[in-house]
Amino acid sequence: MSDQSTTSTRVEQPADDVGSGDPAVGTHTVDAETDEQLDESWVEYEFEDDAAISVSDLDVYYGDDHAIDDISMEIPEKSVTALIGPSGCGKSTFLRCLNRMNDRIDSARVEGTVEVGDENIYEGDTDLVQLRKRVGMVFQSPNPFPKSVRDNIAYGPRKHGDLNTGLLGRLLGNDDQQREDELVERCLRQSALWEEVSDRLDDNALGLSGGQQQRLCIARCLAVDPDVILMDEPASALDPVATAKIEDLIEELAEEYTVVVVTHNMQQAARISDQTAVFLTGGQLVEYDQTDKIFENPESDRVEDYVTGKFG
Amino acid sequence: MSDQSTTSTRVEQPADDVGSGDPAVGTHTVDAETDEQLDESWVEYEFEDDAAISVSDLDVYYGDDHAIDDISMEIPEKSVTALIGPSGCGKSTFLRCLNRMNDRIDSARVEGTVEVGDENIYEGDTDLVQLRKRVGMVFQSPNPFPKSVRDNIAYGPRKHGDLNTGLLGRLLGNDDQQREDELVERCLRQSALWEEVSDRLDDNALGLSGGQQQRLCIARCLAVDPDVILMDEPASALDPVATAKIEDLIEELAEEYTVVVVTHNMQQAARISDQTAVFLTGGQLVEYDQTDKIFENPESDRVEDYVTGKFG
Amino acid sequence: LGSGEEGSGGPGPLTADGSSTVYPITSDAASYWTSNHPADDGEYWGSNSEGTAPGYDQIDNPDDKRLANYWGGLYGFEPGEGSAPPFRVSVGLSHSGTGIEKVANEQVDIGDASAPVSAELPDASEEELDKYTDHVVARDGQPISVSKEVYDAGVTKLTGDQVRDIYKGNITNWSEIPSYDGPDKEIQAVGRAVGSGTDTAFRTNLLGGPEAEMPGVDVRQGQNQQVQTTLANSDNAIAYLALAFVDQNRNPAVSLELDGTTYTLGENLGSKDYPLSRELHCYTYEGTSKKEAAFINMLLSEFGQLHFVKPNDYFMLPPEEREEQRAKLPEQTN
Amino acid sequence: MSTTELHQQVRERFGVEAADDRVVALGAAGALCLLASAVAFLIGSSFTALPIVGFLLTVTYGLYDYQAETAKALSFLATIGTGTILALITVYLIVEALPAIRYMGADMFTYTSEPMWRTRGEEVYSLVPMIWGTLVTTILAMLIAGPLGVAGALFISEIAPDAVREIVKPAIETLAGIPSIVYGFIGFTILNDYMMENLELPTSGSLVIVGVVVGLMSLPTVVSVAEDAISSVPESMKSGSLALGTTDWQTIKSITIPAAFSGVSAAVLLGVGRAVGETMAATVILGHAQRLPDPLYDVFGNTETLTSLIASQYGVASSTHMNALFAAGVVLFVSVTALSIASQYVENRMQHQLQGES
Amino acid sequence: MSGEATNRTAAPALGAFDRVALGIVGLSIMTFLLGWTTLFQRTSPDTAVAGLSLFTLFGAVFLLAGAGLISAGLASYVGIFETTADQYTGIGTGVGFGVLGFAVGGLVTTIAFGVGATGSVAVGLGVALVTVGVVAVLPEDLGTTLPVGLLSLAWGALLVTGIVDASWFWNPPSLEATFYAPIVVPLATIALSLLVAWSGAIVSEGFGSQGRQNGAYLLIGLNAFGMIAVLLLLILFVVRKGLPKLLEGAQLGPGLSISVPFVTKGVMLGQQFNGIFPAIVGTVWLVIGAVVLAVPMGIGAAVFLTEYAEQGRFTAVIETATNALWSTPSIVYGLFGYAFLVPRFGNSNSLLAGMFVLGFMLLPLVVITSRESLKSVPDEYRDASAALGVNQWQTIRSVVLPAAMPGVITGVILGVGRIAGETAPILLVTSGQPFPARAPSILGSFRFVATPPFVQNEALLQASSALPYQLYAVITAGVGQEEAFGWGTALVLLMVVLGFYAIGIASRIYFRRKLHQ
Ligand SMILES: Nc1ncnc2c1ncn2[C@@H]1O[C@H](COP(=O)(O)OP(=O)(O)OP(=O)(O)O)[C@@H](O)[C@H]1O
Ligand SMILES: Nc1ncnc2c1ncn2[C@@H]1O[C@H](COP(=O)(O)OP(=O)(O)OP(=O)(O)O)[C@@H](O)[C@H]1O
Ligand SMILES: [Mg+2]
Ligand SMILES: [Mg+2]
Ligand SMILES: O=P([O-])([O-])[O-]
Repeated sequence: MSDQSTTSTRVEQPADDVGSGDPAVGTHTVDAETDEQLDESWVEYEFEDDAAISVSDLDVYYGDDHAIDDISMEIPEKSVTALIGPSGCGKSTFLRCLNRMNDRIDSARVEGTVEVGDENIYEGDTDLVQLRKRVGMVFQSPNPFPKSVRDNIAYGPRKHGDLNTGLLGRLLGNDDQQREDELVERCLRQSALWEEVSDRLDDNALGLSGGQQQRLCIARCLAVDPDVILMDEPASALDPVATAKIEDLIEELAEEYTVVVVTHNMQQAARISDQTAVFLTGGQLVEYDQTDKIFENPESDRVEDYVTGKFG
Repeated sequence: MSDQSTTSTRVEQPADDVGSGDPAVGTHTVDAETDEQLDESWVEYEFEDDAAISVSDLDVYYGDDHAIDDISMEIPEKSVTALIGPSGCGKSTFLRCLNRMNDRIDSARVEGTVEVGDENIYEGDTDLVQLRKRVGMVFQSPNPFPKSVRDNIAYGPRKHGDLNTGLLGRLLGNDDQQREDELVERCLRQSALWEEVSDRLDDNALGLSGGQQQRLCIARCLAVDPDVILMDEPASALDPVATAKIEDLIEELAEEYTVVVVTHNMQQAARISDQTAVFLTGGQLVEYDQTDKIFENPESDRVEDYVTGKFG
Repeated sequence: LGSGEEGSGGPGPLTADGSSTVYPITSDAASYWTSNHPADDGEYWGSNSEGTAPGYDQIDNPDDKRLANYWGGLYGFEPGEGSAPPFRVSVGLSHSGTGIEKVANEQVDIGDASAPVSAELPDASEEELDKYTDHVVARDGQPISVSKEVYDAGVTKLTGDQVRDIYKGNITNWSEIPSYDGPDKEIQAVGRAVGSGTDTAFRTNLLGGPEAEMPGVDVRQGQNQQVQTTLANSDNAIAYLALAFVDQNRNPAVSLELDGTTYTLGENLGSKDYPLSRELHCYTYEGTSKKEAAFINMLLSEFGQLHFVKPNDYFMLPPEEREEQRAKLPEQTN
Repeated sequence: MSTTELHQQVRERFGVEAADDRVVALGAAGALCLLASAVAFLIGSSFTALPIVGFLLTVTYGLYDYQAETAKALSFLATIGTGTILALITVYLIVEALPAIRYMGADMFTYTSEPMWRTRGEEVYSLVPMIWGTLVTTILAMLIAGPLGVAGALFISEIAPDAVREIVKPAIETLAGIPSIVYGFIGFTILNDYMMENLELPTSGSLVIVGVVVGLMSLPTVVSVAEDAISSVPESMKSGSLALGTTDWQTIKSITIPAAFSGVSAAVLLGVGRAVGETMAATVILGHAQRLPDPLYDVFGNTETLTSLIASQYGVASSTHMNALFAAGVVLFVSVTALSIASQYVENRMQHQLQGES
Repeated sequence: MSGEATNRTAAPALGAFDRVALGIVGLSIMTFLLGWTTLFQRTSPDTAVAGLSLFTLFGAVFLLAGAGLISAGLASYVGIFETTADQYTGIGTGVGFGVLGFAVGGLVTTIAFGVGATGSVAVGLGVALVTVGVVAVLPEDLGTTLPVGLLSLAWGALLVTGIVDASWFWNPPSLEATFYAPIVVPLATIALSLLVAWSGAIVSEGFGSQGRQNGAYLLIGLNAFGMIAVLLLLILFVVRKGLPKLLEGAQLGPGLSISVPFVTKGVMLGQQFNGIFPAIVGTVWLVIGAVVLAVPMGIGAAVFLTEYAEQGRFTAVIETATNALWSTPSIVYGLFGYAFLVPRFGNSNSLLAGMFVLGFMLLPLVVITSRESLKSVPDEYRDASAALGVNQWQTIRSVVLPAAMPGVITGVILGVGRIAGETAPILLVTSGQPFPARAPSILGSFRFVATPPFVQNEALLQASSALPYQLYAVITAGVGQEEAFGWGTALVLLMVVLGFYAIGIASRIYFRRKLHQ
């Protein structure tokens, strides 16, 4: 990335973070070194101290298709980061890099580093299971399993061996039924669904409404106790009422979790996010800043055109 | 429709139109009679004299589902009318009523009248073939036939017996080949596609890009010489560049045709339409007015919230 | 599952397969065997106040054993539990060629055949043929049978030459037969599957050898039973088949004039000099086991002949021949 | 290959993440056992069961301790097994058929002087009459099942209202379930009689009866496969045509059928496959005369089909005769496999066409 | 064709036009049905309908219909009625009539003038060419009515004048068959009725695209109706023939005990009612064996191919192989089993060999349907599970397989329905006694021994009957005397197989509904 000329993406890093104890963050000094050249308006925006995720020099190819073009950015902890941009610009691809869901696409090739906590997840021996437990994901259309509400939520913990509620558990006497009940209730409460489904925990989840299903998917994700939650257009398949509920929920979740949300809907990004990254075609990150800044006074004209609806 | 209380839909009818020679328009006096009760801001908006389509008391049910709730509106000739509203509010259903494509859905039941020109298309013996020739339709995702570009455009006229270009025509000597060539060229020019495809008229249309395909579908629709063109989110599956082309095209088409466009994208509606109808959930028409009015100074708070992105 | 289920234990079943001509005999015998009637039955086996099964009085059954227990016991088989026989007998239906093939492949214990193995396997060596043990259990006089319509139209008698010509394809229409006075009608010459004993015997006895050509055959059926059905369902058919399958009302047998003698069913058709008469065989392979012997011994007894051969319209073996055949069986245990 | 390399390979093949020698050992043991039992079975040894028990033990232990790896290995084995069965059948059929083909040479498929099939004395095994019989019955069957089947498919997918479709579709599928022997029974007892009586056929059993019966039997196959193809034409294409003011029938003729053409052809090909392979109806209806009808097109005559030849003669056949039956089996197998591959190819082409890759 | 000119509702007299056309359609459907009843000998040429003998009635109807069609076509042509007829009839219809012309021309020359095959083909071709040429360029209203009308008049005249009457026959020199009027007349009537109905349907909608649609839909609808009729007739026929035997000796005992000897007894001496219990048990065991063999293996292969293997040449080969296996004729499996399996399974026909052969036949179907349903499990489920950090096997086991199960189960049930009715393989590898007395007792025959293979089951290694074989046995062992027994067996077999199909189809509908609710 030959900086200034081609891209206006900058990430302000507090000076005390540069070269600090955290080696992972320290290596990404490309952005830090350019700090001096930033104009006033940039300096005003300070990311929080701990970057939950830092991405550097990320490129993704689908076969010969260059879907993500040399992106570096840091995603701060316990806040909502929105990714916006027109269709096909690589938002979903970028998001899927953060928990290596791209591994599931045969043609996808990823270069660069993504650090979650202080571990580069693209290093050889990363344990995918552990990674995905830490970085949960919610998809565009609600995709609960065709099982009961309870089974949906307990699914992850059971598979990870954290809950023994099967026949075996019961036979061995170390039945975790009570722990499971607690977990289910906690997750459903966190995802603001408890009131609506507490009396039908054993019904098939496919019988819920779309909005409820999506919140169930969030609850299911919370059940494995992640640090980061990735959401790819979580409300685009929902009606306005359900959308409003999901938006409220996202804001609440940010108190405890790092949330990264892709959205098509600029108003939504404006409403819910703390910082916003604007992708434009070609997989480039055009601007990344505090949400207010992006929507009120963006650096780049293209971003301005885009957020005011002149384009896209 | 118990008017005032339940709906804010009003259609201003110029006084000289009430009870005028056109019996079809004359029968829809419900709206006309309520004119007196309108406040100032309404009176300022005058639809053109000739309503190409007038809908009154339209209800649509899917089984027991009430998808369109007692809608009446008049769509003026040679202009672009946009239908906007959140997902599932019945925009597509409404649109499909205008050329009776709903007939293809077994569970759909339509009540009320829709007049195209001066004929109620829901009267017993309406000839669907004639109706659909007059009211063309362009769909959300481009759906060219798996035939050559030329065959796609000539398809309608050939089926209607207006072109004899088959083997028989050639044998009998009254070959319409030249007329067909002219038609194909005219339609492709009208749909701003001629430059791009003139040298591959005999290639399979599925080989075109998405945007080209969509313009081809518009050309195909023009070839049967319709009065009205219905478009259901014609650009939602396209990239921004193609979208821009389609938008330009729509504005041009409105010089000759009556265009009704459903769109999800409010900016798009603002850019291209002359009047806008806002549907909100439950199949109700909440407001219908000149586009500027709707976007700058809507009557209803809900509409205001919706168009400013506070909601939906 | 219900009561009809077989019990377990005991020796495996005795299996037979082959000739559809012999099938009625062995199949009836198997049914009797499997039913294993008690000695106070009187109808099927044994004797009671109402009667005595034919041939039973020739049998020395001091312990009043059930049928199969008795015949099995002669060769040392223990009675089955309850009414179960000492071992089951299962008889398949195909034709002689299959029986001879299967018995040699040791797929069955007994190969039923209505033609001698030497005719069935004309290419086989002496050595190979020696492995078969031939048990003749009855005699058949193979009749020529026609459709009822043809019979009624006057064809009650044919000469050997006429039959030969029909099967050689020289005569193809009934009107070419002088005695026929019906409407012009093509002849449907029905044959049996190549390799069936009936076919082999017919070729050998009438056409000159087991490999004689029969270009006149229009339809070949697998089993005698099917030939009978075809005859009954047609109005223009002729066929050679086994005695058991003649039904004068559906497929009557015609008299056959051979070398100046006329052979008629019910008169002299079964006589030893009737050229189409033949022996019905139960072949065993590489010796005869006790299991096989127990069953065949029953067939060769007076009781067996009266119950299984006679009712099926075959000719019983005279006592001295039966003794000859019995001599081929292994020693009885008691 | 060094052990580490082997480990590496096994790990890649079965995704064994934790390098664990025991997994590899277990896999090797299981594979060995299976191989042993396969060999034992092929040579007809009575010890086949021993290695199978060993294999089962290995699998049980594997499922207990290394479930993911074992499951993957088992599913791989199942795949190999499926392939092996096909290979076994193919190879065995061909090997068994070779002696007869060698004995007859090309005459097996060209020899037409009487007798064409003689199993004794100077043996002759010409498959010409059987191939002809199969061909004639198949053509007759397809004359019935092709047009009627496609029309039925159109009715179900395009014309019938929902309520009618709900009845007609399962009913026609059910028609596929009627066993061929039932058709054969009806054909043998009723149709044979009827034809002999009313058409004065000189022989019982004729190709035309088999053709009609087999046509009826392959009808449901054609209907359901063609219906799948027709209803996979995207609704948007049909709507596109209708919105231009064409009638439903015009849309069917000009859009739906051309778009589904490959799929419909595939359906007919599959139907042909069913007709070629139909056994019992032909076996019980026909009169098993291994000769050509005269004149060739006399569909009221009697001859043999490849299937009924096998079914009626397997019992008496040995040596070359048996090999000749296998040759008939090979002809059947090859033609039906070719039909299946052709129909698959045609169907794939339809998928591509609909995606604009023509 | 302008909008106004084509607006048929403007022409008031069209009611009459419609009515005539609908009358013609109605009459021709009547002759169509009567044609079938005559062919099935439910009605005969002498049956009197409305005072006319049947053939005369046919003739009268065709004269009437022919005249009606021709006048309707002419009326439209000269403009007495406004219709939407196209300018030309078109090549398609022309070719259709050409084929008809070929058949009619060829047959008429052969029958009437005794011309040989070459001659009639030549004449037929001539007639065909002329027909195509003329019909294609005729205006549509004439092109769709005149040929049918003329043919109809001709056939009507032949029947009414008695040139073709009940005693007419044609004995073609080269075919073995003789064609008698009681067969030929109904057949020709059926075919011509269809044509007339088609033409009448076109007329009734005033020609044009609507008319053609009407004509085509009528024929397609009749075809569908015909298929259902065939199915119902077949089933009813078997039921009517088989029910008396099935219920022979059946009793409704005290309480709820029902005894149906036909399905609970074998064929035994001294037993009042014989039955097919052993065959039923045989079929049950065969099906169980095949399922046990094929289902785990098939699902396993499908899981590997869909979930683990990279889609490439290997999967393509296996896919081709399974498709080929699926269409391989059953007799080929039978032959393979007879020559390969039987010698290895105790060297006699056996249940076990039957299980293997049927299992082999079922296997490809299980693979195909399992693959289909595994593929149709949305990737979202896999993604969702993967995103929770669950490994692939657990995802397959806990999410993918359960979601695919409905499809697999349905497929297996339908497959079982098919193999349960297979005859050829059973005939070759399992059959023994045609009319057994007792059923094999598999469960009771397990024995443990000290030498390999440690477990023995004699019953498995013995021949058995099965329902389809039982029916075959009736045919081979003499339909004459035992036909009723055969119909009873056919009925039970049909009940078993159609039962499987009904369950399979019902479960598919059930699962689909459940998914959509
Ligand atoms: N599985 C894939 N294989 C090949 N190319 C892909 C794949 N997924 C996405 N792409 C391509 O990568 C580019 C970026 O796609 P991506 O889905 O990330 O965009 P997006 O911003 O999420 O778009 P949208 O808003 O439509 O979801 C696009 O050009 C797309 O065509
Ligand atoms: N074929 C159908 N059968 C039953 N219900 C339907 C059908 N099509 C639409 N509906 C229902 O009717 C309502 C209106 O649907 P419609 O498609 O008209 O909405 P829309 O405004 O076009 O939404 P979108 O913006 O998502 O296209 C919805 O509740 C929908 O679920
Ligand atoms: Mg995306
Ligand atoms: Mg819509
Ligand atoms: O007695 P056969 O069945 O072989 O003729």
